[in-house]
Amino acid sequence: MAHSGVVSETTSQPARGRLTQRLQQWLPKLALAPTAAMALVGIYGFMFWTGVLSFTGSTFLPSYEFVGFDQYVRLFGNARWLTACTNLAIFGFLFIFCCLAIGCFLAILLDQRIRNEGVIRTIYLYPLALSMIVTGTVWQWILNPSLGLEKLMHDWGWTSFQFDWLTNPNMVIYTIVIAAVWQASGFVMALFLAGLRGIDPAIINAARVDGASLPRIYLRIVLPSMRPVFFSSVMVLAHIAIKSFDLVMAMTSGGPGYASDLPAMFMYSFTFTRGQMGLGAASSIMMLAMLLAILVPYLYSELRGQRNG
Amino acid sequence: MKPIRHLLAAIGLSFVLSPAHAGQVEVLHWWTSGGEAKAMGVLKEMMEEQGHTWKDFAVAGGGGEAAMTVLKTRAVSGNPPAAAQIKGHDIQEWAKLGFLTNLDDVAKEEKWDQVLPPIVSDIMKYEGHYVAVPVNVHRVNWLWVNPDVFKKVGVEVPHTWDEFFEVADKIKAAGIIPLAHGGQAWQDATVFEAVALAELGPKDYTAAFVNHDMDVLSGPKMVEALTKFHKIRDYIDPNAVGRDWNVATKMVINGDAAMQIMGDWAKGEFTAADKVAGKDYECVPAPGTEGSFTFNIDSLAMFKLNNEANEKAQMDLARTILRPKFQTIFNKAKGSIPVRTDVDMASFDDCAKASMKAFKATAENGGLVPSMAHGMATTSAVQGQIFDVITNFFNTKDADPEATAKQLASAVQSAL
Amino acid sequence: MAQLQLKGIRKTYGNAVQETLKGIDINIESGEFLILVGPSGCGKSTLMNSIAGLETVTEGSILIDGRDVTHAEPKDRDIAMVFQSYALYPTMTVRENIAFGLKIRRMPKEEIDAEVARVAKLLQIEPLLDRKPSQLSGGQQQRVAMGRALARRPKLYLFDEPLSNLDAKLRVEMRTEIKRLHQRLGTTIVYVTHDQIEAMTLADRIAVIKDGELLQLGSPKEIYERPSCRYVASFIGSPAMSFIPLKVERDGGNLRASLRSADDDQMYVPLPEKLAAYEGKEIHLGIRPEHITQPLAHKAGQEATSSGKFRIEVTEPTGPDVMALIRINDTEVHCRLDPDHTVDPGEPAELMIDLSRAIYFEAGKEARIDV
Amino acid sequence: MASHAEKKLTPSRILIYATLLLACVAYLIPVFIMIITSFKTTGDIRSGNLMSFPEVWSVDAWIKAWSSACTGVQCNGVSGFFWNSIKMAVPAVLISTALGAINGYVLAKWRFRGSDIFFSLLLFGCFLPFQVILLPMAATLGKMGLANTTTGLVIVHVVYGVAFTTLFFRNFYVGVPDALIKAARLDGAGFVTIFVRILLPMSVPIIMVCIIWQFTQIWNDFLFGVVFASGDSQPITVGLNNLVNTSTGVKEYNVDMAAAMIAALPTLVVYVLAGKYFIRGLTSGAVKG
Repeated sequence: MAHSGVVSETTSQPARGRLTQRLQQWLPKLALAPTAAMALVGIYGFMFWTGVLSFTGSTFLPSYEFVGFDQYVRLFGNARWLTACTNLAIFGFLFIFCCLAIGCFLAILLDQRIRNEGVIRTIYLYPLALSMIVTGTVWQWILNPSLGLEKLMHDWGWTSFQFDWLTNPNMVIYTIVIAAVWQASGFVMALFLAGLRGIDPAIINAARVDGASLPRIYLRIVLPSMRPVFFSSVMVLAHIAIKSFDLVMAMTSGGPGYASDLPAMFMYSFTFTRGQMGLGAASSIMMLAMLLAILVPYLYSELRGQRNG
Repeated sequence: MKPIRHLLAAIGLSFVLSPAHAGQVEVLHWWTSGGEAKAMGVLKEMMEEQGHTWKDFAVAGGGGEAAMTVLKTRAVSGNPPAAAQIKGHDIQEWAKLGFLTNLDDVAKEEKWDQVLPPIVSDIMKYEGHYVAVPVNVHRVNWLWVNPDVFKKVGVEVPHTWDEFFEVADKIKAAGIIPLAHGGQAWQDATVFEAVALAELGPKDYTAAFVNHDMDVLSGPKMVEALTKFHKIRDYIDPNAVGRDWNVATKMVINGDAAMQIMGDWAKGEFTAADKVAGKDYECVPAPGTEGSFTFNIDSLAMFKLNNEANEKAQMDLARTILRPKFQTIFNKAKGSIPVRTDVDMASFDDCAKASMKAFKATAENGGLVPSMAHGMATTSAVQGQIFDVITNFFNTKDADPEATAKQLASAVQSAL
Repeated sequence: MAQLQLKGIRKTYGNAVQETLKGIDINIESGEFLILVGPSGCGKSTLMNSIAGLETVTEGSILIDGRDVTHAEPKDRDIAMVFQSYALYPTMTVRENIAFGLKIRRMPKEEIDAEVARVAKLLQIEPLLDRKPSQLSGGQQQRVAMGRALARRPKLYLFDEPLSNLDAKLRVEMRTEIKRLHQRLGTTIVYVTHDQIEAMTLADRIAVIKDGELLQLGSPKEIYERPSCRYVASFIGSPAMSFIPLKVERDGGNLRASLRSADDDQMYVPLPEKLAAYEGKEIHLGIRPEHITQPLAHKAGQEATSSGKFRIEVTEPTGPDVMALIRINDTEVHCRLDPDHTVDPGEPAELMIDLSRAIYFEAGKEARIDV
Repeated sequence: MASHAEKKLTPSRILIYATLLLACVAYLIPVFIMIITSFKTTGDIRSGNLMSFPEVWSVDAWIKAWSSACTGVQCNGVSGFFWNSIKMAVPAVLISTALGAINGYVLAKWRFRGSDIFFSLLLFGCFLPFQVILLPMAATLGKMGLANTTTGLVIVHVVYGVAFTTLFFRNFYVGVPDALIKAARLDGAGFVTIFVRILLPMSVPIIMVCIIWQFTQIWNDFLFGVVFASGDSQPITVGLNNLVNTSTGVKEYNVDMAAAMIAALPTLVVYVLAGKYFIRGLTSGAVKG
């Protein structure tokens, strides 16, 4: 049907009913009102305020002396911001890609009628329960050359083993990818597993009868039908990537130098510790712009898809 | 229902019992490492002795980054703490925005103008009125030395950078880390500041980091300073990244490393490990900075409150901080020297005595300079830009000192 | 029981350009069983929802027993509905499902119990009362859904394709059961289906809807025998009515048309005089399969019947009949043959065409020519 | 789900099992390290390595972390912070879940002109970097007189959690047949009755998902906790941070790890006990497009 709501939109004809009837009509909107108010103030009001700040020369605390696009010009002349953006691109891509690949792969394996599936699932999922602060602390410890993996290998007799990514400005961003993937890939696995369970077994059986091999069935038939799961995962992961703050803070504090800086860290440090609130606001507006670039096409396809469905 | 009634009764009772003048002081600080926390504990006890309640508001980590964020949000929400650990330029900024309260009455009563050196009291004043209380004076340009290591390797403690590199080579050859370091931006800057002070001298140091003279910032001396600074990379261990300063100090204490360039708060760590100055460890001025004193003054800024009892407590806090008794106990625990020049130094250790001597001497001869790395020299914006350039330079293997000097100048320019 | 009047019902969704309902007028008498049929997307479900009050109409009014309920809430219309998906509340037992509406209406507990018992007995679902819907078979769920509707003794029952989710055998059983219930309780029912056999067997009257328009409203017999337009004619009846193009000619005093078989054998059939206006023009002849048969003795010699030889292309035995496909005037035509009278595909057979029930359409037009 | 038919151990199945087990090890190692470290003594940590078992299993570090480790000036361990977190997380989780359920119900079953746009705009809230809102939120809470109260912190978590809970519930309710709502309306049930009597009893799986998700998010949050809570109402993450950063030279890794484990324990327990409901809930519609 073209229209999937239970109740059609209120038509132009006014209700001639009694008060209770009108109340019934208004109840749904009334029920949304608290959330609407919260979103209006807490999301859009504050966003607007930040937008305003980005056009001011605010330094230490907000001020309202307008300077036009100065802050944006400065932002893009700032080497650290460019590093942060590059890092986000590397981190975001690798993080999303690895999580999807690992999560999907493990989900398919788990879908093969595995014994003790519940236990294994829980093991994959539990890192999500940890806070990024804890994850960061532990991984910092494991990857630290003098305490962790490298020392362990040396102790075990593999003295030529070297793993110094954490202290190497060119490689440090990858250590953050490792920790982040460790934390989030189990969740992606859960999403994919949920998706796999929703697939009609008849389709797989049909493909089997047609003589397709199992890997081929997954590659050609099952995975393409998991598009919604795929999208949900990308959305969740993208938002983790863009918001990544605690993890970097706990693992590297953006170092060595500012080699592992990310936009969220940049924004935080300029707004709150550097006394350059205007610049910080400009950077957060840029972050929102990046988000929009990812989100708008998604929401568009999402909502349009549902209307058709 | 019963427990609630009990609770209400208890609350009511506590109001009745507490002395009428007693208030609450909430103090926001990031003194959470061993010596510091102990020193803060002293203040807490002294306030409680006066019948006030101490509400500890510690925000650890990041050299106060998190604490500043918290302070700003608290101030914006109209609910600042009574006192907060704010220093240097930031005091002026907060005062300018009208957040800070006037301490002139207490100051007059306690004769602060007479007992504080002008260079200290100037920082505490906004438009001639006291708005903050100095707690201590740190000397930043110290080199901490483990004498056992030097004895074992058979070298002398260095007094210039050239000597430093010579000595460091030998120590390194002996399989010991020459310089304990923590790879955090402010620690990088602390070391850089020491090198820069040695190369530039106090006058040009001030020109560069306080007055932001572009010619000095990008000049040949700065290039030389950067070159030496970069060379230090070879004498630290690769695991320095992200290491906290006190962990680095511990390496010196344990003999894993020979030296550390760090402010005298490091002494708190030595003391906490039962080490004695002059015997188990030595403090010498950082190479080439013998006649200079890079100061870092911690202070508590007092915020405007709207509760009389709490205001009273706040004034008592200000008073207590500058009393000689607290100054002595606190600074001995923290490793710094008192801000009052009239405090009896007899019970202090050798390093503190030396520091006080240097403080007084350099105040006379112009060798007393504000620490750039600790927010004494310039605004946090400029400081941040310098940090970015310095730390990136230090962490890049084949960085070009000349280009970096130019970059430094333009980075400072952009934040002005 | 109640009477239902629909007056000029129009419905346009949101900012859609197309109207979903284009002015529907139907009067349903008390105790009448009305069936709405039409292809999917024709608006019959929208009409149903509008009657129930689940959707508002853009224009027109709905009256139940003379009371205007156009803007009344669904619960104030005293209507019950049985859904295609049954829509049983999954977390409630069968008993609770049936009692839910009664509880909401604050009926005393004893009365609710009595009512549930009555309905359960009526539908023979007493053993199921304490089960959850997920523990029931499709047919059982269907009964419970009906039970829920019956429990409130509403003025009007709406059935929205209630049998579509059942397998064929169960569907026939339930069809009979619904018919029996209707006869026994004398309820007013509006019933939506796209199954024309259900429509024919159950309805007192059938409303055929297409593209939001009411094409024809009438008894099953009327709809079957006197369809108002080509669409209704083709929609009702299985296999569908065949439409044969032919040219109206005058031969002497009588109108006639020639029918040509696939083997180019030609025969002439007489046409009614009322088609005189179409002389020399092409018209379409609508004829149902049962009117093309093997020669029948009792019809032989009647004015409207004629015989000819046609090659049988395909045969489909159904048991009681054999459906066969022949070709007349290059058009495929269905006919219904006697299974005892064997014909072989590919072989010619002598067939009798009875035009007494035939209907005629202008070429390329929907409307029927009145003869 | 398909029945667990006993399958023969073919080489390919052995390979599957081996891969799965290898992944298990990879996922478990960090927590394994945390746990064994937390049971080591300080001497043990220095002499042994990352993976070596403690020579003596000691719970001292746990006791110290819970009740006597220093977090700034105070040395009362993280126990106080732990209860603060509970006081904050429980109401925040319940309120945001309840609001999400109502919103999801309206957005799925009572759509009106603009409700889709409302939903999109709300979804965007999921993705807002939270640093952006610190200052304005602080000012707003201050004006409301809720600055530095647990109530204020709860409100912040509700505001920024409701987008996710709404998403979960909406997607779940979209999967509930419309006919059910229609049937209930004909039965005379109104907006509230349908929700309470029909939909809520069916929503157990998604409620589980929401509670688990929200609890994890709120419990693990650091940023809001450090900024919007004052001294004696700070949550456990802030306590952990202060504890880790409060050290006297030697980093007491065993105490740090024990404190980290204490901080992580509630969420870990939730995942281990209720993980299957989480998966089940996801399966029942939370992830559908």
